[in-house]
Amino acid sequence: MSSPEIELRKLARNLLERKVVDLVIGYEDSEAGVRPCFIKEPGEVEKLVWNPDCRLSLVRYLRGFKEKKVGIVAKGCDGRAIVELIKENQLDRKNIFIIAVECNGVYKPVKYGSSKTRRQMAEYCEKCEVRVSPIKDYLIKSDEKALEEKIPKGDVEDLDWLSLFRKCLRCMACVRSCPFCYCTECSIEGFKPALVHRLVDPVELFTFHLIRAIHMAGRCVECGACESSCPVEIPLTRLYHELNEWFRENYGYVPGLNLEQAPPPLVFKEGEKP
Amino acid sequence: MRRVTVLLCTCGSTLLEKIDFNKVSKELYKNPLVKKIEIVDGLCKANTVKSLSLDANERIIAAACSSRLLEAVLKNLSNAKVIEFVNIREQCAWVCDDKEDASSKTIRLLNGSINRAVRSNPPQYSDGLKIVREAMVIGGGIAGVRCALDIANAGYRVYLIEKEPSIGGIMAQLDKTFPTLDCSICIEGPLLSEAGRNKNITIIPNSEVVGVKGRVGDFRVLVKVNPTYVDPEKCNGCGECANVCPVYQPNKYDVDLKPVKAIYCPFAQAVPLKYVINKEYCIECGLCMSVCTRAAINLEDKPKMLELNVGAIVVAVGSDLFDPRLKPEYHYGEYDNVITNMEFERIICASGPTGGVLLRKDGKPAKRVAFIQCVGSRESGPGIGECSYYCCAASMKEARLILEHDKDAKVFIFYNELRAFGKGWEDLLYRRCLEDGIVFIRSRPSEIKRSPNGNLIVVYEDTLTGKRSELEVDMVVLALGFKPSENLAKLAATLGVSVDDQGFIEEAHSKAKPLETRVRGIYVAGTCHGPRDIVESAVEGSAAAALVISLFRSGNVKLPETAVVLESKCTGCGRCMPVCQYDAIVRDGEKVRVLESLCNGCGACISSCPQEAIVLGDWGIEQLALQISGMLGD
Amino acid sequence: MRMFSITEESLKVFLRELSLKHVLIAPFERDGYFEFDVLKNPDVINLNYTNTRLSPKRFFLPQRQLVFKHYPRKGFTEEPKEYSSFVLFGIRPCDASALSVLDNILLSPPYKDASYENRRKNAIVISLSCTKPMAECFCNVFETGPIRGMGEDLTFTPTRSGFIVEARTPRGVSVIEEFGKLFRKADGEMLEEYSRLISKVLDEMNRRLKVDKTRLIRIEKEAGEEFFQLNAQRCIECSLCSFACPLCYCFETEDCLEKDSYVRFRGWDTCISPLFTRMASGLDPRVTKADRLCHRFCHKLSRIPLAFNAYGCVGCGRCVSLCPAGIDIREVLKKWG
Amino acid sequence: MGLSPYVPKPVKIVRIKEETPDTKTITIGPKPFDFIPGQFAMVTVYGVGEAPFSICSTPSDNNLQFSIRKMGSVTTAIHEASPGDEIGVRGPYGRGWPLGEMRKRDILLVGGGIGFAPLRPLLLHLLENSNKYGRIAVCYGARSPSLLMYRDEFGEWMERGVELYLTVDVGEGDWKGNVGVVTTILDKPNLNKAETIVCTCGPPVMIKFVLKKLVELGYSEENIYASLESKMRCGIGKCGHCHFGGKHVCVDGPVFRYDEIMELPRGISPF
Repeated sequence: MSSPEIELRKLARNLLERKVVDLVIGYEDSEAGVRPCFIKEPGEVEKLVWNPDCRLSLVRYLRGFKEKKVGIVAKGCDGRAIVELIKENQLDRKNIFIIAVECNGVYKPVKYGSSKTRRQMAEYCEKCEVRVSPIKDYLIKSDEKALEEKIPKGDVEDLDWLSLFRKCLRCMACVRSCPFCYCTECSIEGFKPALVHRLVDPVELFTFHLIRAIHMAGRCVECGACESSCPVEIPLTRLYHELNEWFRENYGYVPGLNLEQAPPPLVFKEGEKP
Repeated sequence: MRRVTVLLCTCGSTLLEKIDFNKVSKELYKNPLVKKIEIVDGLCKANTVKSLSLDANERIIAAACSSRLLEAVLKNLSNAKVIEFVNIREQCAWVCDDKEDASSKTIRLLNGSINRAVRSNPPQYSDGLKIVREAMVIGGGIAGVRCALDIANAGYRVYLIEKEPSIGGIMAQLDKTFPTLDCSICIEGPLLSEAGRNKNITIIPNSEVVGVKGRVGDFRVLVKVNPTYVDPEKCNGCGECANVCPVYQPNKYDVDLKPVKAIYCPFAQAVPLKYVINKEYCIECGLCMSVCTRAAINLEDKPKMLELNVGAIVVAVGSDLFDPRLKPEYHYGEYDNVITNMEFERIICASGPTGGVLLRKDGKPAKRVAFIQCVGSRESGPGIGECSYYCCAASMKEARLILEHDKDAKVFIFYNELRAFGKGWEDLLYRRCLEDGIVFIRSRPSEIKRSPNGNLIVVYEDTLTGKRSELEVDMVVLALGFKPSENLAKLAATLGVSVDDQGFIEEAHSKAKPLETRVRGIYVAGTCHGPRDIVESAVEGSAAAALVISLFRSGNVKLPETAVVLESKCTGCGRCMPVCQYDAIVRDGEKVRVLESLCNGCGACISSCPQEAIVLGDWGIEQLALQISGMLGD
Repeated sequence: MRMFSITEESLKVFLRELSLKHVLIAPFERDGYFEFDVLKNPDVINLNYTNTRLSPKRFFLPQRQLVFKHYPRKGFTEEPKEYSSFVLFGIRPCDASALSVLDNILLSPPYKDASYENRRKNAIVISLSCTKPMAECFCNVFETGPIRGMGEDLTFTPTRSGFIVEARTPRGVSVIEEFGKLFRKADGEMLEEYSRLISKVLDEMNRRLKVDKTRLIRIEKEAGEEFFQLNAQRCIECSLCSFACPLCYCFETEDCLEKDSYVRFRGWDTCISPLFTRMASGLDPRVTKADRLCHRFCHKLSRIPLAFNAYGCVGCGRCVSLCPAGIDIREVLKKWG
Repeated sequence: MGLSPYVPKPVKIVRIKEETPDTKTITIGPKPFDFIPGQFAMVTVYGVGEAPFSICSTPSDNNLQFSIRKMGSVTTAIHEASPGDEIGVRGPYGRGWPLGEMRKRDILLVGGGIGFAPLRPLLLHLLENSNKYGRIAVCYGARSPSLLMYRDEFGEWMERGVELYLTVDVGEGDWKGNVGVVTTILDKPNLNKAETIVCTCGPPVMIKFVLKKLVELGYSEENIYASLESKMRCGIGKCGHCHFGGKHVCVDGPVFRYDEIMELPRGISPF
């Protein structure tokens, strides 16, 4: 057991015993791999783990506990997601106890039937510049070095997005795992005929991903939840990263870094407002 | 299942040669949503429409010319609530090269509209909303005063908001008006005092509009009244206070040329004729308080906020003049005798600082005077790009005033294009000027130099002869162009009206709706929407008044459909709120809600909502997506 | 005797000839994962694969398929045409078993799912036994593998000296007859190795997870709220488990407009979605996530067994591996089995 | 193939009648199939969608009728249709009312609002064959008098010997009848309770309280039947939408006996 893990359990026990929080959302180990867990009793804290397989962002669960005080294990990207969501009125800072864990990157998941067994660091973690959550109530430092494995990088244009999107099953795992997809009804799911039909049409997959990419632009914190959940491994974060870069260049905005800075689509400069 | 009737208009057979109507109707008839197709030769004719015997509940696609004309005709004659218009004349027949292209474009556009019409619902108007039959006029210049008087005389209350202590505007500062050289204040003065006396007009001087809420017929305007430190209810304008005041200040009315006391009345004909204190200069010695028999002075005066409920607003705030310092080659503010035309007006005015004698700063009379036109207009520099309208006539008028005062004076006018297009301008101004020996030089002088004796030397190239030369004069008058006033952008933003690329207020339509803005119930008059002269400003004041009166007489207003937030879908992310320029979206618990009275149905919020939680009539993703897919043909 | 053998060389010839005569769908490797697709060149077939990430059910129940096209002007309704025959080579016994379960459900009288029946009728399914099951696999629980499945026509099992081939259906026998020269009768030694292999692999899997499947019927009555509540908290309501499952067959329909016709499509749906049971009136008999999750497991483990005498799970382990939230059907098996 | 059970048969709308402000009864014909009262059919509005509706006309009628309340996209589209329009139907599906059980017995029909639609074919069928059955009583309630369906037929029913008890939640206009939920009139019919077959349909809440009340009043549990509703896509037990606790509403229902309803998981079962 690593020392951050010991520290995490100690903290969680403390928080729950002193009733600082009603529950702690963290990761536990199971036969099916590392998965989210919801610790309500101090006795359960020994379940908590912290390792490079803790990849699914826990932030999306926060909205389910709106009235409760929740402790959450947050990587750098998760913290950034919380920042953005607070700005979008989806979360209340005072109900969240952020247990920031210093993150050295997570492993790319090895999925069913993979021919590869070697563990690799996820590509989006390499681009990550924020290893610790920008807002936090407690910081657990890492005692390990960053994961070494490097993946050759490519330009976003190099990918054949059309054929990548064609693989998409529209299973919605990207949408459902994303901390930012909090719409009560996704644009592409309603009953009425809309831009994207409910049943998968190969052409509309492209529309779906473009709609999603545009909704993510300037918001995505590149936590990689979508990409790691994707059954056909569409490198979605690469696409969103590119859009984020555009935002950074044009508006100087990097999502999730500070609570004060309003997202560019919400700000009208002098004379810009019609 | 709704199905549609398609009316194909051949436009009196003129479209036959560009559109293959048989092919179009054959193709369209494949579409299962089409109930019937009628080819007619003039949908704009009452007989044609009547012969179609359309049902009021029918969904109709009118493929013809512009909906501008047809909408009224079809809606009146058929009572149909859902009509989609497809302009196959301008958009297909006239722009496509060959018949095949035009026909296939027609088919595509129609297929899109068929899809749309099937999903459309009859529009819902909220009828009979209340109208507050009181108006607000912002700005007390000639346009505003004229407008306020006309509305008041029709029997409606008017609030006249003026930022200065007195109404009057630029016209009150002028000496004479062109082309007839009548005394300016003698014309405006009676109007001002009439406005002051009119029981229906409430003049609120020293005030500005800081907030507007509501919609046409029911605006709630927040007005900030700045302190004047003299209670206007008590002040009777006797002037004792000014007599004892020990401090002088430059007077804005006299373009800072003639100092007045810190407690002052801007000019003799001011309305209201009340004294005010300029706190920047006041030393709070209290002398005025000691002499004021009515105890009108209160040095502790604070700004007041008023909320006025009005049904219509007329913006007549006027404009500012170009700042000549931005043209360093003319050395305004640096060389003593380079003056602006507004300064000239005050100097030449009998009640002005020199008692009407054209004197230089050094006290010598100005015998040789040059006018430079188009300073800050018709240029790509710091001024406005277009002609400033009034200045050719004004300079000619001023040139003639010089000669009226001093027959021996020599006047030169440096012009670019002399524009004397108004009534009497050619005869009363231009020809007289020529007869009087005023020299017109076609040139935009490149520089003004100062000679050792204090005279000015205008450096120019005559563009008619191509000759470069220099002209020595005693005085140079710069004919300044208009520019949008300093606070116009802020006011426009407060009101929700738009400004054009020059910064003037933008009309709803420059020709069809020249005095309406894009906010229903807010009208515009005078130079705040572009350069004008006095006549035109007054005309617009009256015209705007007519619009206000017709709104008040109409009984009720029909409001557009308003946006509706679907509560079940709204996540309260708030992205719609900054987008709404009418501030019609407010937070309601964790979600947002649209204030129906404020919403103008512009639809900006809809596009900002990531999950289509805001709907506005038939402009939803459903209709648009289907229209697009119909056009694309899948 | 329905046991045959084929050498590795002959297998290559068999596949090549198969691909010439039929549409051949077989596994190959792409981007680190295996998938099935129509192969023109059988050389790319990779027989050392574990299993495909997504199940081959899409060849029988496509994610989106036409139900009908109605031409109102012409007044007739067009249905999809007869599907052409194809050979599905190399699917794992668990996935093949899923087909037999689907046969039970979708082809049960009085109504038969015509398009499924048609595809099924036109497909030759050849399975490839698992000799090295993956960590997620638990086909031993439902006896749907690892060596023999239930829905295949032919079963190929690799041994040291080539493949044992078992003809499971008359159609399988006819394939053997068609390519008779490539197959030999399996000799005793091979058969011995075959049965040794079966017990060896089965033992290995039983050591990992052994459940009495007949006891799973209890889940319907004893569906412990807490267990499902706990997992529902985790569940993010993606449809991955259903989409990856080789026998999740629930479908949704959708009507569209085309240029000259009205069209209806059907395609995969998932009971995990909150829209699954919501009626137009807004009534929803199954509101909570826990109810939906419970339904999914109950449907597979107790309701299908009660109604169709087969289990709604074949133990392929896809849902276990792919679930982003780590929801594990094996926990259900352990708890109630 | 031509044999797909999912393909509807196009039929023409013959008549449309406005039943209540939000409900219309459409008549389509000629009837493409025979059915048992209580069965339903899948109705397709081409290009919009398909939904299950109870058949509300009598089996002896040459046409089919459906009473449809405006709710979602399909029902809205039907409300916008006009006679002569083409819609698709397939069916009949599901288990109807237990006609065999009813022989020589008293019968009580309890309906709520639109829920009377599946009871109407039963009532008409019983009246047509009244010699085979005992006394017939109907308890029918709606939110307001204007929402009572088939009002113009009430007189005829009573003439033919039906004991009709009406109630509304909120009275309006010249309503002189009972005000209150339908359970308040369940004790009025004078029937041999132990032997009476009760058939009920309505919103889930109503069914719940009606079933409770019926048992309280002494009706026998094995004689009580209710028709349930659920989202359906196929109507023939393949699509999975109406699968609840081992039962398909489309195949095993929509008519369930009291004990079967109690067995169903909560949600679909009103209990």
